[in-house]
Amino acid sequence: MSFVNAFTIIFCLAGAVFFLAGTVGLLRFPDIFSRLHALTKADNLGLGLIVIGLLFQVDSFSTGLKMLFIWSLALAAGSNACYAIGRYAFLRTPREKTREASE
Amino acid sequence: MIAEIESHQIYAGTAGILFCLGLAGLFMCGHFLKKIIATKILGTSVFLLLVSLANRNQMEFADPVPHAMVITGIVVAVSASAFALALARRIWKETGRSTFEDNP
Amino acid sequence: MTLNESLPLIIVASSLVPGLIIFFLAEHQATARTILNMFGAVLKMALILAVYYGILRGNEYEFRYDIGVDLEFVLRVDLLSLLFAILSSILWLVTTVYAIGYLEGSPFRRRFFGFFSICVTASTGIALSGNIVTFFIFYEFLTLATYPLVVHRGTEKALQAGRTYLWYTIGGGTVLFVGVVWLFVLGGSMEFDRTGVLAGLAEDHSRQLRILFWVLIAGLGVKAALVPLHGWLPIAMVAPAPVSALLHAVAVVKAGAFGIVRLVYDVYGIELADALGLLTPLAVIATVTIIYGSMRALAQDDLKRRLAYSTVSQLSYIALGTAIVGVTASTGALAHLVHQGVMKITLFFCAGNIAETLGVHKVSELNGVGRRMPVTMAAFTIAAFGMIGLPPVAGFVSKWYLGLGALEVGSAWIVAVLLASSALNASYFLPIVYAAWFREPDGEWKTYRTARYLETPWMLLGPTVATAVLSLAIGLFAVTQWSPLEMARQIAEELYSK
Amino acid sequence: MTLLDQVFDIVVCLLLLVLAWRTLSATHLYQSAIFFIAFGLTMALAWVRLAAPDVALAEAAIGAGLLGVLLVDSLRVFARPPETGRDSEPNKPESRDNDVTTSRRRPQFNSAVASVTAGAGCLFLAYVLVAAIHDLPDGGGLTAQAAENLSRSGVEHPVTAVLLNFRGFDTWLEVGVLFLAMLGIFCAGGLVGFSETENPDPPGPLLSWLIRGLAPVMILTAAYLLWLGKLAPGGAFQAGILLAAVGILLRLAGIPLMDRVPRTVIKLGLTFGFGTFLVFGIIALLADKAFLEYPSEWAGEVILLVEAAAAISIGFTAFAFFAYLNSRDQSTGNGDTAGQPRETNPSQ
Amino acid sequence: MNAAASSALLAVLIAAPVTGALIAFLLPVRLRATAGILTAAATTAATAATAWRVAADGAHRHALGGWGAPLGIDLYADGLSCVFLLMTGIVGLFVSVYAKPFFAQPEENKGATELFWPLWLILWASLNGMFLSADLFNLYVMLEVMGLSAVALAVLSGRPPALVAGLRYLLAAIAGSMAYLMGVAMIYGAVSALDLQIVAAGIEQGRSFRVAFSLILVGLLVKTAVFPLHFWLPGAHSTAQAPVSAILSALVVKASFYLILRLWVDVFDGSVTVAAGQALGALGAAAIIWGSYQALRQRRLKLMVAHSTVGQIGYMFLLFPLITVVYQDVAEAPWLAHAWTGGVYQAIAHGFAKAAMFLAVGVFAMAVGSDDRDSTVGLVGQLPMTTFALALAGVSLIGLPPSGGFVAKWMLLKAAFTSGQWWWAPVILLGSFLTAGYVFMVLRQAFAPTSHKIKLKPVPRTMEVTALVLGAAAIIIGFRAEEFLLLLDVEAAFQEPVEPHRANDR
Repeated sequence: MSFVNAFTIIFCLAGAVFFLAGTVGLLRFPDIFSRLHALTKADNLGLGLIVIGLLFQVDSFSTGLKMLFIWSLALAAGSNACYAIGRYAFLRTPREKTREASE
Repeated sequence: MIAEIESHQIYAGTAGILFCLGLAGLFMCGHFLKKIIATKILGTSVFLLLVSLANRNQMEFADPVPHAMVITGIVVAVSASAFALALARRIWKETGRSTFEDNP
Repeated sequence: MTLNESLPLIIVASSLVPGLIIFFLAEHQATARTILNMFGAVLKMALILAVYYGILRGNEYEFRYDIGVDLEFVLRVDLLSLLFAILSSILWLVTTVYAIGYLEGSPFRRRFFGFFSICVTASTGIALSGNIVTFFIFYEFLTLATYPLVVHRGTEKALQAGRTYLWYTIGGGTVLFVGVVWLFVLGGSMEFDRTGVLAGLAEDHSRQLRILFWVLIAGLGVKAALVPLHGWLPIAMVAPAPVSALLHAVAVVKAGAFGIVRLVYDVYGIELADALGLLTPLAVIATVTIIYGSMRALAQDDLKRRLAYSTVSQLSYIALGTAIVGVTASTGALAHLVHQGVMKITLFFCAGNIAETLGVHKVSELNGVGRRMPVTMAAFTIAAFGMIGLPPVAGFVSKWYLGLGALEVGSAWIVAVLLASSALNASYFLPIVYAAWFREPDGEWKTYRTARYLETPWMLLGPTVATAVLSLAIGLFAVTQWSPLEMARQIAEELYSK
Repeated sequence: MTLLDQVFDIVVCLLLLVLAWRTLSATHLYQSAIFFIAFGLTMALAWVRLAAPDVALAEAAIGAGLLGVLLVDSLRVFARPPETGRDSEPNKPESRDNDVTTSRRRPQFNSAVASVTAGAGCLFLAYVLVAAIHDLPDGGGLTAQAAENLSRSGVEHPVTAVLLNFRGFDTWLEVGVLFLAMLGIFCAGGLVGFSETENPDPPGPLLSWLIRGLAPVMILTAAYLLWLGKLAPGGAFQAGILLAAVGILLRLAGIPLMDRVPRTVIKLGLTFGFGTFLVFGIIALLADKAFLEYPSEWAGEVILLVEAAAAISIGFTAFAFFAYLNSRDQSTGNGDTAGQPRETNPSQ
Repeated sequence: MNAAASSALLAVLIAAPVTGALIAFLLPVRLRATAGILTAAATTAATAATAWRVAADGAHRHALGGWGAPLGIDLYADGLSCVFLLMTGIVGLFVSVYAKPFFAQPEENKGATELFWPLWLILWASLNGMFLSADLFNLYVMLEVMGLSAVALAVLSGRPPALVAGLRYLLAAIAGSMAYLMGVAMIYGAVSALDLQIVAAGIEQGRSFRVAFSLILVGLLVKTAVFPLHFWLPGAHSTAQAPVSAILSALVVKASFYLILRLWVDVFDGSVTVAAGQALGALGAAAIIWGSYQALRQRRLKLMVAHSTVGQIGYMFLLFPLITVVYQDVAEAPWLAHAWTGGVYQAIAHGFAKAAMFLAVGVFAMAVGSDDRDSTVGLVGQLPMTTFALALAGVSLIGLPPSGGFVAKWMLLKAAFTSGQWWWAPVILLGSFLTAGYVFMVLRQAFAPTSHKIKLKPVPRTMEVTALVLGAAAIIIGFRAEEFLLLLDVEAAFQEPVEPHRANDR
């Protein structure tokens, strides 16, 4: 088991753990804002780890670049989606509920 | 036991089941949107069958004809669904009916 | 296309073309319409006489046109078709004159005369058709053409009559369609001049041929007004007088009778029909119709309905005649085809005159009408005597030959039927004659149509007198070389010599 | 076929079936829309497993993407009841098609019996179908013929060769279907025109910043995908839909785009792809060749040209789908838009 | 014309209408009608030329894109396709002439009616494509193009009932094509070819082939609106505008019938069983009875004519039981020629008659304002030509001589008798009896003179003339069937025996 494979396995496993955490957060957290929080944070990090893990397996430099590019796109898209949903939810919930949530 | 089931047979079988699911959905669901989704599932199942039958024997590259057919099929199916969607929205706006039965 | 080939087509077209042109004329162009009609009628008669002369000298007239896989449109002139063609062309001329007078100033005349000439085309087509397919095409064509005439008045009653007329004729047409196709399947295109075809199949298909015969009779029976299928005829009397005169006394009803004659003589052949034992049941049906028609005529108070029922009974004489094997009986039947037409059209003209001038429709109101309209009633009396079968008028001749034929073949019961029906005819015609001449008119006559010297406009009176004189002449000069009887005998002899 | 592959395939198939079932049986429309998008993405995954990258791209872009957007947008329409003010209550005699057969509906026999019989019917059909598929003889596919003709087709990637050269007629008709769908949507929409978006709340600053930054990148990627089609999975359809995505995102970011475009340009945009194919076809016919037959020596260039035209036209039409449906609907009454002032009528 | 040029004609048949459609779409609205009619004339001329060439020197084949059969797509024109092409040409030309004044009327010009011409010409191209294409998947795309443009045309007026009926039609059309495509997918999986002839060679007996073919058949039956699957037709055809419903009823329904016939005889003649033929015949019989009976009960004219379409389609399906019999060679089954010509002739005669009837009803509806049956009382006085057209069309539908319908029914009846399957005869007759019922019901209304003269909206004369010409066409083809039969015999499929595999047990 060469060093590279071991390195990939470790990082991919770490990534998988973060994904798992994100999903558990999604199921367990009470309201929409905390779920959003869990999902975007954990999944983006998990994806980053997996991408780094796989960078070593890649055969050509351009594919590696492409994977990093995909990761950055995913980051941008994820955060924007979270912002949009959060904003939509915020505008919809009545006044006192948000105050009580912010205490 | 699992070993000798080829992967294409799994997908071909799923295609058959999906086809019946789509057909049932088309006749059972009342709402226009659901019927349109059902037609898209019907289409997807047919394309799944096409491609899964195609890669039964891998030569230097998979049989391109089914792939081309499926791409064409997807675009045709989506255009038809878009048109159906436009019709359904217009019917809802004009008459408030979202199903074919008379009581809206 | 030699002249001989195109002549039959021109004869049929001679009434179709004027008809179509009339459709495109405007409603007010009455004179143009009359000229067209007259020209068409005269042309047709002249052509038919020329062809008659040609046939006597023995040359052939046949027009053949291929429609589809094995469908052939054939027009052929033989003596039998000539008999019917002459009848319909003469009576068409006479009735056109009558109709022009009768419909003076009424609406929708363009539509009337257009469909009128198309009907005559259809009946001429039936006369000249050379095979079963052409016969069927014109037979159905006649249904389509007569429907607008029956509903011409447009009253609710007319529409109702139209609907019943349609149900009967379309029903009959469909049944005939099955019969014709079945016949076609068995015997190929049944050309009328080659009758032996079915005889060949007699051994193994006898059951099928019997069933087929009765299917065809059912199809033709609707128009020939055989008993169970005659319902439409009295109801269709609601049509204007010229229509009921020409169509329901001559064209439509005769088409059915002519069909039965073709069926028995040319399609099956008299020997095969006799061998299969089809003739006696046919004779029985004809007898039932004769008796039933006369009985119902007795009970009718409305003059035209009484004449209608008398037509139902008189027509079956022809069927009865064909059902008797023998030259004399056949001659009697074929002669009756013409005689009955001429006499019946006179009666309908008279009924039309009385209705049009005095507004009288009921038999009970006819007392003393002879004084008011002597000429019409004279014609009526002549025709009535003919119907009963008294000697000088044509009716007697055909009944005489029918009786003679029946005796030849030894079925005395047919003679008894003839006598009984004559008695019944007398019982429903003579009271009218008696009431008209010998009874005092009860109250003043209201007159609707007057003419300077005559009792009714000449256009109405002329044709009535003409047909009355014709029926008298046919009776008197039956023996001469040019009479319908002579023609009938030639056809019958030719039939039995084949 | 390692064990892991099979397990993965079975999981994907089960996921597909569950998602399809949930989409159809979801109580709330919103749920079924989201399940549908999930179903589309899983489908893309299945295509990858079946070694069909082109199809995966198409499915993800068009199936889950475009149709998903249209579906979610339609939810906005179906969520809001139609204004009752309009004189189109359903039981107006003229509006009810008094077809004697359908108006007197059979009383709804209770749904339990219906669903049971339907279910049994479907199961039986499923069994028959799967059994029939199972013992289909192996036809071997047309790979051999495709391989030997590939060199003459002017492109290296077999799927693009089949799509644009061997079966170019199908692809032409397919671009025609897109054009036809747009005409149909004009008919259904009552031909009022494109106007600004109907989205209730204005987009946030973050979203518009992202989209402005992303747009040029996406256009570049679309061009790259188009060029890539010659030698690897890619091509007109995927590039076209990417262009449409740019348009949709811009529209969501509050730039309606469409109402500033003059009507003739819209019409040209819609017919550009379909027309170019046709023009090449007619040229071939005039040059005594078969319809849509490219001259073999520079077939590659012609294909690229045609593919570019098709990509632009597909992108424009797909975007028009969304823009037209998304635009505020000024048609009032039942379709009598003749009364409407037709300021920007797309097909005048 | 040398062989290459005449085979190029086939491609012209599809390219010409599409070019016309695109030009019409790009032109301003008032020029579209003229462009449309010019394209219609050009396409009809091309169709006539193709039919002439095929009749002269046999079937033509055009390899699209220059590639051969297995890989590329072929257009193939033999006698059968030329006959349907000619019908589409003639009916299409006259409907186009009718449509120009029709859409000029203000009250018919609501909604998106200026899109009529592009949509109609694309539909025409897809119809020609259906009759020419010899590739299973290409036929699927043609079916979709036809379905989409037909629905778009049906919802042109924008009225709610049209929209609902249009959606129902669209969903049925999509479901039908998907079932068809499923069958094609299975066929391709097994035979790995899409060209009809190669597939026909590769088909063997087997349960999966029969399942595939029944899927294709059910899909196409939905699109042809045969009895149990006809739920979408009456609504769609009656709510559409007059020229559109004429196109739908006369042409669109025929395309999928043609495809069933083509597949049944050319491709799947091996795996077709006598029972399947009888089943299709039974469906046809049920369609005849049900459609005609429903037509009798309708209050509105357009609905009545739409239901009559359902009925008349049934006649065409009587063809299948008659040609699917176990026999060795043509000589042994002489009635095949009759059955084959009868069924196809019925389709052609119905095309003309139904188009004429819908156009005539359109004129009535425009003149009176509503197409309710009682509102057409006494119209013969003011609209003689249209009533005459309706009468001619009615005569052909009933099958009274001397019309095309009569020749068709004659041949079907003759085939039914000679082949011993006599039980189709009463169905044919009951159908024509019921048809006579509703045709004369309308005519009786038109002929009944009324006291008051209802004020009619003036209807442009060209509309009446086109209806009359189409009605006359339905009658004229009754006179001259000879050339039609010669054209139909070119590579006639029924020459070689259609013998379903003898052992029906497998």
